[in-house]
Amino acid sequence: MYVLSAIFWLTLLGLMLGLLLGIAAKYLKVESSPILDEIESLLPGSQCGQCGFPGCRPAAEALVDGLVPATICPPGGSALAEQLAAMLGLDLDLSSVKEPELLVARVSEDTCTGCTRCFKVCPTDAIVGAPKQIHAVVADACIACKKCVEVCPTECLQMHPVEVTLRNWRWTKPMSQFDQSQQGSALC
Amino acid sequence: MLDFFIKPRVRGGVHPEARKENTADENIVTNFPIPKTLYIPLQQHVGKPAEPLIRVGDKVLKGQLLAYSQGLISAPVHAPSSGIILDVNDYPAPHPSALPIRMIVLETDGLDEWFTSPIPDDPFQLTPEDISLRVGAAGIVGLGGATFPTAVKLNMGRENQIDTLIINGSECEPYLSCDDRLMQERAEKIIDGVRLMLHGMESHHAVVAIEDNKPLAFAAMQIAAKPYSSIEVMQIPTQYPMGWDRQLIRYVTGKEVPVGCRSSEIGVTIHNVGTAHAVHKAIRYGQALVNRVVTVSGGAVGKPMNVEVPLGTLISEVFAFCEVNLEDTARIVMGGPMMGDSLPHAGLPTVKATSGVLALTKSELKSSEVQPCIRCAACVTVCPAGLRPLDMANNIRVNQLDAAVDLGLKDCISCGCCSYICPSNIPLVQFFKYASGEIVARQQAQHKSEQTKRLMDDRNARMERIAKQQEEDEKARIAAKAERERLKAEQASQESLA
Amino acid sequence: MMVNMKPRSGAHIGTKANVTFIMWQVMLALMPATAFGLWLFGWPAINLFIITLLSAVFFEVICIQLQGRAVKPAIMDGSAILTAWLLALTLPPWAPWWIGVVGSAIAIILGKQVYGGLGQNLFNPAMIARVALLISFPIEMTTWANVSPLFFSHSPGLVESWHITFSGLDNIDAKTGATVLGMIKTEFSQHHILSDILKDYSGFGNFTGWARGSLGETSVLLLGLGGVWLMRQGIIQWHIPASLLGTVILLASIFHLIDDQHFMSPLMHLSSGGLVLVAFFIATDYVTSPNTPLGQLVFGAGCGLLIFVIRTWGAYPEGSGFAVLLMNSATPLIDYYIKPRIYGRDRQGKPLEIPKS
Amino acid sequence: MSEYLMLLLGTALVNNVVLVKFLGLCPFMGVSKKLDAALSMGLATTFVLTLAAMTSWILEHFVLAPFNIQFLRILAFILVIAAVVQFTEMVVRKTSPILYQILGIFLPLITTNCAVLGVALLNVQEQYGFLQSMIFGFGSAVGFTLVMVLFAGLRERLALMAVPVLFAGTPIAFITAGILSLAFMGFAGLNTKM
Repeated sequence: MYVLSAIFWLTLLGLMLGLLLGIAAKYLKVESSPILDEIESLLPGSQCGQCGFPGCRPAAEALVDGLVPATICPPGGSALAEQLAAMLGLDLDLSSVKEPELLVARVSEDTCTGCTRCFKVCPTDAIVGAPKQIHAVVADACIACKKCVEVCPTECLQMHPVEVTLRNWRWTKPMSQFDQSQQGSALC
Repeated sequence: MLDFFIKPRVRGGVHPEARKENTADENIVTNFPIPKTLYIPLQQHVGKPAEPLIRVGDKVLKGQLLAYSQGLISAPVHAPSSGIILDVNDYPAPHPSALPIRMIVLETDGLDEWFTSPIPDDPFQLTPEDISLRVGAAGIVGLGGATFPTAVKLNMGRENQIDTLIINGSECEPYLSCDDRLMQERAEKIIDGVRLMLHGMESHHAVVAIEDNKPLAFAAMQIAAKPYSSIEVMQIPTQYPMGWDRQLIRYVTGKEVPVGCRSSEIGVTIHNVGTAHAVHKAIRYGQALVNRVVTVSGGAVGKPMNVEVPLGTLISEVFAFCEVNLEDTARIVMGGPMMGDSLPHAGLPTVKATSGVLALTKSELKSSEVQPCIRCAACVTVCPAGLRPLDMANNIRVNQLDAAVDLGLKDCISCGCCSYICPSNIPLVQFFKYASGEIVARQQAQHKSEQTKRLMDDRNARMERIAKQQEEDEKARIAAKAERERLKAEQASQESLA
Repeated sequence: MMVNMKPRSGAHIGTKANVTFIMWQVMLALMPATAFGLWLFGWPAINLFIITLLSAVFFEVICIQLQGRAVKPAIMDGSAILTAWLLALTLPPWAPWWIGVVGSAIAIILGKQVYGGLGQNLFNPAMIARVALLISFPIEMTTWANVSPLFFSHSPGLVESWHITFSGLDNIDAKTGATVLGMIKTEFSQHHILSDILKDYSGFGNFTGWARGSLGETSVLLLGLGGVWLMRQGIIQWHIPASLLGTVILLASIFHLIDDQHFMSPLMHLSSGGLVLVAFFIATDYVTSPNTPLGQLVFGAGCGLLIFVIRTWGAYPEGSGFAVLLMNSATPLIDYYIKPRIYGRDRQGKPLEIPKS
Repeated sequence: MSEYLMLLLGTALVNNVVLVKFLGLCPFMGVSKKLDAALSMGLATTFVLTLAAMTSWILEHFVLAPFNIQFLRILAFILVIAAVVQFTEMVVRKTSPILYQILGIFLPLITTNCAVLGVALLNVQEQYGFLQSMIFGFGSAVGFTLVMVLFAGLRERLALMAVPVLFAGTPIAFITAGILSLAFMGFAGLNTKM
């Protein structure tokens, strides 16, 4: 006998709670998660593919689904990784992140034949120059994607580290006591 | 005991040994031989560098304009001595990295002949605007070390009526005594400069603040200021960094300068004693800022002294004059030992901001053997800005720069108190300078990535437009071809009919 | 011309004090109370003290070598010795040797090296060890030896002390008894009232230290002197000791006024158990106490409150170990909420408004 | 009145639900990385736990007992707790999406949080009255939040330290939790008669 009342009460309870939740869901409607496009706007958007995804949008989707760590985007460096980790609440280990070494393409004037192949392929129009004339790279616009170096027939386009001037000179990070004592390592 | 409640409490600060005695007792040495060549940087002030108007080979007189100021905040540069312009090129700058910046090289002819400029008979008849014009034309900048163009400050002072002008005679850095000697020997000139500045800013009350470890200077300034009721001379407690402008403003006027706004917006302006002296020389005698008093001191200096040196003199020459023993100089510091920059070698020129050049021996320096932070929080107690250096440094060590900014990294004045007091010798100020530099670099990278994204979108849009254009041309061509064939077919059919 | 020097920033000069100097200063302050304690409880106490110190240094050396760090500087900064010293002061004087070794192991390995060495630990290592020992070995940790000073007739000689330290006490009841706190706790559970419990209690004896108790915490007088000297040297601030002792005295006097038969007087609280040792030397440990003076006041008050609550209503007679650990766990929170006001900003960190002059 | 206060104090400190009864450990370890996340998780759990304690008492006394179908107790309790959690999740998602993103998987996990079900069952076992069981639920939730916030403060400081690689991350968190429970044993036996 009590089996019947058990079944009856459980179904009644389930129904009543379901009804309550249905009403509550109506009042607390929330549209789709806006996080996805926010993440995508954070990524550099250069579709460079260094993260293993065909573009920034798929990388953003993978990030939101939590399939990849916050350090998947090498050009973003540790700054972007920090932002992504803060946004998604992922934990962050910055040991593997290598600061993107600032590079800039430069044309060596003596070997440039003006074949215009490089500025057709440059994604940010950083290379200027008319056909048959010597070309030049606008340093500020170059994002070091290396596409022009591959396509240049006379190898005159090479990547050079950004030259340090008084304006962009930075204090180095002091070595904390752990790195120092790591140096004088064991048994001394 | 009573003044514990009357005087506003000064927060934080340290008491380093003054070590001023070996330079504060002799007069300022004025017979410094004119060096053969002078290296005059175009950027000796806060703001845009000056633009040279002379050419190589020109003959110039002492005090003649070499480079004019450009933009709103800038300052001109004048010839420290008469001679011929050798070169306008990049030379190592007086900076820890000694990276090159543009300089004018002047080969002196030894005559030291002044460039004559009109002298007003009674400067107080001049209009305030005229005074700040003359101060600006003389290339005067804050000589306390901040090097902010003085004329701009005077103009800002006039805009939001200043009720107190504070003259900073605290000179709280150890070793330095140039302001002290200046006040003892040239008090009337300084007071006259202060009156001129008051006139230039249309304000009526000035306070000269002098630390109570300089009684002679205090006495001299009091005598000089007695006839003028608008100038008051007061003693302030000796505690580094009493010379920090916001600390001084809170102590003298009780007002606190909110973050992000200039002190003139709350009716207070601060000028260094040396600046007042330079204003006096500029207005009274039309002499531009061409030389300044520099303290040369430190363990490795044979004859420590205050010497009046033409701007642009190489530090190596000043060291030679003061018989500095370079072998046991462990570190060369420009400015005071607390906030000054270490220089890699002595072949760098002195500039308007050089209040002192120190040759410190190993024993005087803080030991660089770093031990782990034991959270003793001495740095929190001494920080005058009320920050928590140990937490900020811990965050910066694990690259959490935003957390460091939330803790107040942007309000750090890098006064050096925390590094001074730290028992584990942790280079805290270098952590904060690294972090601020890194944040600026990241902002620039962020800005660059936004710009490149814009460039990429424009290029893609252009590529699509070109592709669409080609498609239409293609279609048009096909249509035209089809049209021609149809016409030919019609003609052929008409011919076959006919 | 000298070779180019590396750019260095910040203050080029500095104070001469360094970590080692601070550690040795604290040990110096502990010297009088320790010497008195060792003299008071004779050779077994000295053996225990030496064993604890040596095993602590031994464990520290092993851990540092495991981490591949330089051994010499880490040992020289004296933090391992200081931790072991403080731990030894809180152990029963005639405890067996393995209590000292296990205590040092917990303090150094679990308390400090696991977190990464000096300055990284979250809890006071000495207190972790004491609390762990108290909970896991209740008998050994509560056998309080009678006062038997060195070279007195009835106190054990050198050989006999080795026997006590290495193979345990034989006739326990003759040589040991309960401390004041322990006795009161058991009497209260049998509903006796305070006046007849304390018939033969001598206030002066407890104050000077002539009473049963841990190795170094009996002499309130010497500990107090050491603490005040440390304060004058500027090694510790007055905030934590003052607020801790003040809270205990305040609470004790309030409750003593309400019902003096069931609550000890403030003076008795002060001169019994490890209160003064904790107040001056353990609660003021830099690493695990808050940074700001106000935070330190809150920390001290918290410790005082918890010590009083555990002593009066808790199961353990001496609550200072637990109190310090609990407040150590609250230190990050205290530092998060109690912070100095930045110049030019209000308490919440927003820039001040420009005063409309 | 002091009897209820003693009960509240007893459940929050003396037999703390996380550190003494070892219930609700997964959110305790999972969400305590950030202080604000831990605080909001604590508040969410307090809301759920108090509500669940009340509804489970009502369910027990008006449905299960009269029809003596007590064997359904756990099933019914879980059903109610799930409903309350779902409701809380909707509220949190509506009020602050960022918090919703940070709490993430741990918000629905409150349903399976053994502390919530544990407290409900303990209420029944101790035969507490309605008010008592509510205070018991609220007390244990306050204890949970207190310990969560303390532990989050500790872990935020841990994140800044150079912990040896062997212990970095979760191992050091477990050790710290162990020491924290060691400290909470000081409250053991705080006999509740004043």
